[in-house]
Amino acid sequence: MSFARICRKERFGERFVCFELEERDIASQARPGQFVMVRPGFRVFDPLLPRPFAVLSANDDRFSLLFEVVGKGTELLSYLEVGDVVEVLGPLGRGFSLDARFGILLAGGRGLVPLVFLAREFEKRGILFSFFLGVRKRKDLALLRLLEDLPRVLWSCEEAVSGGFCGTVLDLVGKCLERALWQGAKIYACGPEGMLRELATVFPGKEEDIEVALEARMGCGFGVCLGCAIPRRGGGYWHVCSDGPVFRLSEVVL
Amino acid sequence: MSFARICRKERFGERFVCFELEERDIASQARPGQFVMVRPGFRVFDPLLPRPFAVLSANDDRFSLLFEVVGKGTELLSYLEVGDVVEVLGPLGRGFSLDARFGILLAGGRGLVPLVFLAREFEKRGILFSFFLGVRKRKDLALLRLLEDLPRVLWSCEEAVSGGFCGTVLDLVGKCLERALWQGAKIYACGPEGMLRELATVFPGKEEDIEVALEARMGCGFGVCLGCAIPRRGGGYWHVCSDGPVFRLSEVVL
Amino acid sequence: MNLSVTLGRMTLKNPVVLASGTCGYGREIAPYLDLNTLGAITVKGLSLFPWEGNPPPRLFEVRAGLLNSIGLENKGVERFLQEDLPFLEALDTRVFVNIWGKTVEEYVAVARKLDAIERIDALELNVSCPNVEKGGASFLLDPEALRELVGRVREATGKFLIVKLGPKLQDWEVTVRILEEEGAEALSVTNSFPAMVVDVERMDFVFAMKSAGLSGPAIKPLALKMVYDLVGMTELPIIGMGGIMTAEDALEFLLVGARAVGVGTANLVAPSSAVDILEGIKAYLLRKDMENIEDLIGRVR
Amino acid sequence: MNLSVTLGRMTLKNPVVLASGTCGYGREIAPYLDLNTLGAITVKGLSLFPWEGNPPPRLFEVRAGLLNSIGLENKGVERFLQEDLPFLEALDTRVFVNIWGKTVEEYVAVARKLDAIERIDALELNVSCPNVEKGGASFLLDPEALRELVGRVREATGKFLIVKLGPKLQDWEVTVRILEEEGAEALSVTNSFPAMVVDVERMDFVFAMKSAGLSGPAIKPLALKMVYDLVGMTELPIIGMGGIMTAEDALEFLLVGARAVGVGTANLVAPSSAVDILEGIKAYLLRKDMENIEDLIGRVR
Ligand SMILES: Cc1cc2nc3c(=O)[nH]c(=O)nc-3n(C[C@H](O)[C@H](O)[C@H](O)COP(=O)(O)OP(=O)(O)OC[C@H]3O[C@@H](n4cnc5c(N)ncnc54)[C@H](O)[C@@H]3O)c2cc1C
Ligand SMILES: Cc1cc2nc3c(=O)[nH]c(=O)nc-3n(C[C@H](O)[C@H](O)[C@H](O)COP(=O)(O)OP(=O)(O)OC[C@H]3O[C@@H](n4cnc5c(N)ncnc54)[C@H](O)[C@@H]3O)c2cc1C
Ligand SMILES: Cc1cc2nc3c(=O)[nH]c(=O)nc-3n(C[C@H](O)[C@H](O)[C@H](O)COP(=O)(O)O)c2cc1C
Ligand SMILES: Cc1cc2nc3c(=O)[nH]c(=O)nc-3n(C[C@H](O)[C@H](O)[C@H](O)COP(=O)(O)O)c2cc1C
Ligand code: FES
Ligand code: FES
Repeated sequence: MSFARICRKERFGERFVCFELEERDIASQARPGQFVMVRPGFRVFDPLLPRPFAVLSANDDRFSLLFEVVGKGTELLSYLEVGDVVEVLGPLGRGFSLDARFGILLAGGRGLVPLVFLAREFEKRGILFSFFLGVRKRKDLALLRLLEDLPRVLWSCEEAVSGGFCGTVLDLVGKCLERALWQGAKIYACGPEGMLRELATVFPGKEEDIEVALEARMGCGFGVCLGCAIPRRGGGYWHVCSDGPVFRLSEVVL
Repeated sequence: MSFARICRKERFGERFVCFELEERDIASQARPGQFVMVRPGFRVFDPLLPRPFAVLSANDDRFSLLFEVVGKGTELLSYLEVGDVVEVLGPLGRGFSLDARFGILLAGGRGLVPLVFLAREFEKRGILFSFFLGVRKRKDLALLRLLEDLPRVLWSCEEAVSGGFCGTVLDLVGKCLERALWQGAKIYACGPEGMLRELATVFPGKEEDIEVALEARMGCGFGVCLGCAIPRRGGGYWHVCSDGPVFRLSEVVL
Repeated sequence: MNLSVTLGRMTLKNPVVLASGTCGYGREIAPYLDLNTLGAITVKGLSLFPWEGNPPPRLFEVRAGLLNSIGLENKGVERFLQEDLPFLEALDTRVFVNIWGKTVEEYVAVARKLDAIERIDALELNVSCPNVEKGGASFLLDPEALRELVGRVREATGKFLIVKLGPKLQDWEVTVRILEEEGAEALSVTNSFPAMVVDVERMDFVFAMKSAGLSGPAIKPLALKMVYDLVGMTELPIIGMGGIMTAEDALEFLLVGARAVGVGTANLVAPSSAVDILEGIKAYLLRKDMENIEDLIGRVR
Repeated sequence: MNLSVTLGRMTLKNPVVLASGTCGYGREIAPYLDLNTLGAITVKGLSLFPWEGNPPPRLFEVRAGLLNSIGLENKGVERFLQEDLPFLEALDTRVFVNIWGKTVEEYVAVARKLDAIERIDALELNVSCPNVEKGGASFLLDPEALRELVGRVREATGKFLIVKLGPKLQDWEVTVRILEEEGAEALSVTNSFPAMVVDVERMDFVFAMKSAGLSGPAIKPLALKMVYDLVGMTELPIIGMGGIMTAEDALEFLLVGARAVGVGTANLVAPSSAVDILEGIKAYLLRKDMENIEDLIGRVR
C-alpha cells in the first residue's frame, strides 16, 4: 500500500467524485480494466476494508479515479480535499484485451470508468470504436464531460431528457446498432449486473467476443482472501480480483 | 443531540483547533465551566462516542470550542471545515461559581478553555481577576491570541522562550503571587491532573476556595452511564458530567 | 400501523426498550427524548444496598465498541423507590427494573421489595454482568445455582420475570430448559461481552478488574447470532440487544425472531437514539407496506 | 535485540505470524511484503481434495469488522504441493499449514501427506471454522470427538502440532486437558467468531449459510480476553490472534502471555500490515529499553 496525494478533485453531477492522484508506480503501470484499492487516510477502522475502484486514466505520475457515493466508504472518501492523502494499492487484476479491430463500448452509470480508459487507449492505438453510455438520472449526464472529446459517443437516460434518448443503454444499442455493425466488433461492457446479464440476449452468439468488467464484494483485492468469488461457467468459482475483473462473457454465470 | 454548522475554523499553533458553531440553544444557555459532547458528522462508529469539550465562548446564536488534537476523535474533528456539520449535545454539567470578589485563573494548556469563558464573564460583571497560562511547548503560545484583550495575563512555557518565564504555570504563580494576594481571592483552575493535584500545596488552606474543572473519560455526558466516576473526598464517587465538571478542590481526591 | 408486541402476558406499545445501565433511572435521560413514545424503559441494575461500583477508569473506547467496568454502581432499592419511583409513576410506558445481588438472598430481597410496587411492570434478573465477581456471570456457569436463583426469585414475585443472559452461557440448551422450568417469562439477550484491554505504555491492564464488558456496534453480529440461536431453542419471548445503533440494526433482530429490542450504548452516543430507531422502524413498515409489526417478527429464519 | 520466541520445541525468529486464510498460499501476498522478515506464514486451510467453498457473497463488512463465509475453499493438498510448495521451499521463514477435513480420516490423510514434506514446519488443525458444518466447530462442542481427532492426527505426524480454537468452546478446562493429553504442542487462539447479518431490504440473510465468521478489530477485546484466560489454564504456548491491526494490538496479546501473534484481517486491509506490526514491536522494545522480547511475554497478568 502506498500513499497518494489528491492533486485534483472534481464533482460530476450529484453523486460522482473524481480524484486525480499522484502515485508514479500505479500511474505508469495501470492498464484499462485494472483497478486499485483505496482507503481514506483517516486512522479509523470503520470503514475497515479498502474499496476497489477502476482506473479512469493514467499518465506519467498521476492517475484518476471516479466514484459514485453509495455508502459509508465512498461518502468518507468524498469528504477528502486536494492535498489530503489516501492509501492505495495497485494496479490490480487483469485488464481488457486490446486486440480489437473495432470496439463497441457499453457503459451503464459508473461502469463508464474503465471504458473511458479503454477508449483513450484505443484512440492512441488507432482502433476505431463507438461509446455508448446509459445513465439513470438526468443529473448523471454530467458524466458526459468525460467523453467530450471522444468521437462516436451515444447516450441514453432513464429519465426523460429533451433531445435525448430515453431508456437504458441496451435499449439504445438495440435501436441503433445493426447486427452487421456489431458482428465484426469486439464488445466491452461495464455496468450493473442486470445490464451485463442481458448482453447475451442483445448480442446472440457473441459471448466469446464480449468482455465484461465485473464488480464483487472484495476483501483484499490481490487474491488471498477468496472473498470475491463469482460462478464460473462449467462449475466452481472465479475470483474477480485475480482472475478478472475483466472476463469474457462466455466464462462466467451472471 | 442537535446539528451545528461550523461557521469559523481557526488553528492555534500546531495542535489546537477552534471551531465557531451555530446552535442557538447551546449558545444562549452555556455558562463558564460547562461543556458539550461533540461527534463529527460522519456516519461511522469508529470513533464511537461523542467527545466532551468545554465551551470557550458563547453569544447569541453561536458558541466556540477549542480542542487539542490528541487522538483519533479529535483528529477526525480537525479535518472538518467551515460549512461541515457536527452533532452536539449540551450545555452540560455544573459550571464555575461566579461569586468571587477577586479571581485567580490558572490554566494549564488546553485547560484555558473554560477559564477564558469565565474571564469574559468576570469582565462583564466587573469582577477583577488575574489570568495565568502555562503551556508546554513554545508553539502553544499561539493560544495567547485568545487572551489578547484581557488585562493581567501572565504566562509561562516549559520550553525556554526569550523574554518569557520558563516553567509551569504553578512555578510562575509561586514566583509572583504573594500569599496576601491570593488569600482573599477565589481560585479557578483547569489543566493536567498533576497540576491540579499540586494546587493544595501551592495554596495551603484554600481548598474550599479553589474550583477545578476536571476531565474524565466519559460515555454519555449527561449522567446515565456512571462512567465518569472520580473519587469523592470522604468515600464513594462523584460523576464528573453531572456533579461537575467543576468541583471545589476540597470535594475531590485527585 | 400496529406496533404493539406481546411478550407472553406482557404487551408493549412498541418493541423499542431502553437497556439497563444506559438510561439511568429514567429522569436523567428524560430531557432528551419522550420516554412515553417507547415500549419500555429498563432502569439501572439495583441491589439491596447502595453499591459504589468499580474505581475509575470505568470506560474505554475500542474500535466500534465500548468497554465498561461500571461494576453495577447503584443507589440501592430504597433510595430508588424514594427518589425515582415518583418520576416513573407519571410515565406512560412500561417500567422494567433490572436487579442483581451478591447472593441469592439479596436477589430475592430486592425482588420482594419491588413486587410490592404496582407501577413496576417487570423485573429483569441480571445474571450476566461481566464486571462483578458475584451477582453476575457466575450463575451462567453453574446450572444448579441458576436454577435456585430463578426459582427463588419466581417465588418472591408475581411480576413479569425477565432473565438477562450473556455470552458466557455454559450449555445453552440446559440453561434455557432451566429458565423455562423455573418460570422465567422472557429473556434479554445479550449483556455485554467479557473482554479485555491492556495499556501497552503503562504495561498494565486498563481496568482495575482486568476485564470489562464490551458493548456497542462491535458485538452486533455476535449478538444477532445469539438471538437467532436462542429463538430456535425456546418459546420464551426474547428482547434482543447488542450494538443496536440504527433502525436497520433493530430490524435485523426482529426479523430473526426477537419480539422486542433493547437500545444500550446507542443512548450514550446520542440520547435520542431510541426514538430515532423507533421512527426508522415505522418508516420501514410504511415502505414495505406492512400494517403490523408482528408480520416482521421471525420472518427471516 | 532478540526477537526470537520459542513455542515448545519450535523457534520462530520473531513472534509475527501470518494467519491462515489471509495470505493465500504465500505466493499471492509475496509481492507486497518480505515474507522472510516474519516469524511464520500459515497457509490457507487445506483439505484432502479441492474444495469449492461457499457461494457468493462471501464477505460483508460490518462496523470495524469483517464477516466471511469463504467456506474453506482450497485447491486440495496435492495441487498445493505441486504449485505452491516450490515457492515455500525457497523461503527463509517457518511454514505452517492449516488443515481441515470433513471426517477424522480426511484430517489424518492430509496430515500424513504433509508429514512427508520436510519444508513444512508445523500443522495447524482447524477445529473451529464457523463456516462449514463438518470439519469445523463441531469438534469443539464434542470433547470425545476432539480427543479422537487430535489423537489420530498426532499418530499420523511428527510435525509440530498446533490446534486452532474458536470461541465456541464448550468447557474450556476440559478442552485444554484433552489437547494437552493428546499431544497438541501449541494453540492458535482464536478463529473468527460465529456471527450473523440480515439484509433488511431483501428480508433475508446476507449469507447462504446464514451465519458467518466475524474477524477484525471488532473482536480484538474478546480475543484478548480468551487468550488471557487460556494462558492461565495451560502451559501450552499460545499464538494469539483476533483483530490485530497495529503493533500496539500485537503487544497487548504478548503482554498477557501469547508467545506469538497472528495477523489476519489486517493483511486484507493492507498487505504489508504484518511487517509494519513487526517494525512497531521493535520500536516499542527500543523505546522501553528492552533487549529481549521474552521479557515482554506474559508481563501483564
Ligand atoms: C473491480 C471493481 C471496480 C470498481 N470500480 C468502481 C468505479 O470505478 N467507480 C465506482 O464508483 N465504483 C466502483 N466499484 C464499486 C465500488 O467498489 C463500491 O461502490 C464501493 O466499494 C462501495 O463502498 P461504500 O463503502 O461506499 O459502500 P458500502 O455499501 O457501505 O460498502 C460496504 C461493503 O460492501 C462493498 N461493496 C458495496 N458495493 C459493492 C460493489 N458494487 N462492488 C464491490 N463491493 C461493494 C464494499 O467494498 C464494502 O466492503 C468497483 C468495484 C469493483 C469490484
Ligand atoms: C468536561 C471535559 C471538558 C473538556 N474540554 C476540553 C477542551 O475544551 N479542549 C480539549 O482539547 N479537550 C477537552 N477535554 C478533553 C477531550 O475530551 C479529550 O482530549 C478527547 O476526548 C480525546 O479524544 P480523542 O478521540 O482525540 O482521543 P482518544 O485518546 O483516541 O480517545 C479515546 C477515548 O478516550 C477519551 N478520552 C481521552 N482522553 C480524555 C480526557 N483527557 N478526558 C476525557 N476523555 C478522554 C475519549 O473521550 C474517548 O472515549 C475535555 C474533557 C472533559 C471531560
Ligand atoms: C455503561 C453500561 C452500563 C450497563 N449497566 C447494566 C446493568 O446495570 N445491568 C444490566 O443488566 N446490563 C447493563 N449493561 C448492559 C446493557 O444493558 C446491554 O445489555 C449491553 O450493553 C449490550 O447492548 P448495547 O450494545 O446496545 O449496549 C450496561 C451497559 C453499559 C454500556
Ligand atoms: C477471509 C478469511 C479466511 C480465513 N480462512 C481461514 C482458514 O482457512 N483456516 C483457519 O483456521 N482460519 C481462517 N481464518 C481465520 C483467521 O486465520 C483468523 O483466525 C481470524 O480471522 C481472526 O484473526 P483476525 O481478526 O486478525 O482476522 C480466515 C479469516 C478470514 C478473514
Ligand atoms: S478480494 Fe480477496 S481474493 Fe479477491
Ligand atoms: S459520562 Fe455518563 S454518567 Fe458521566
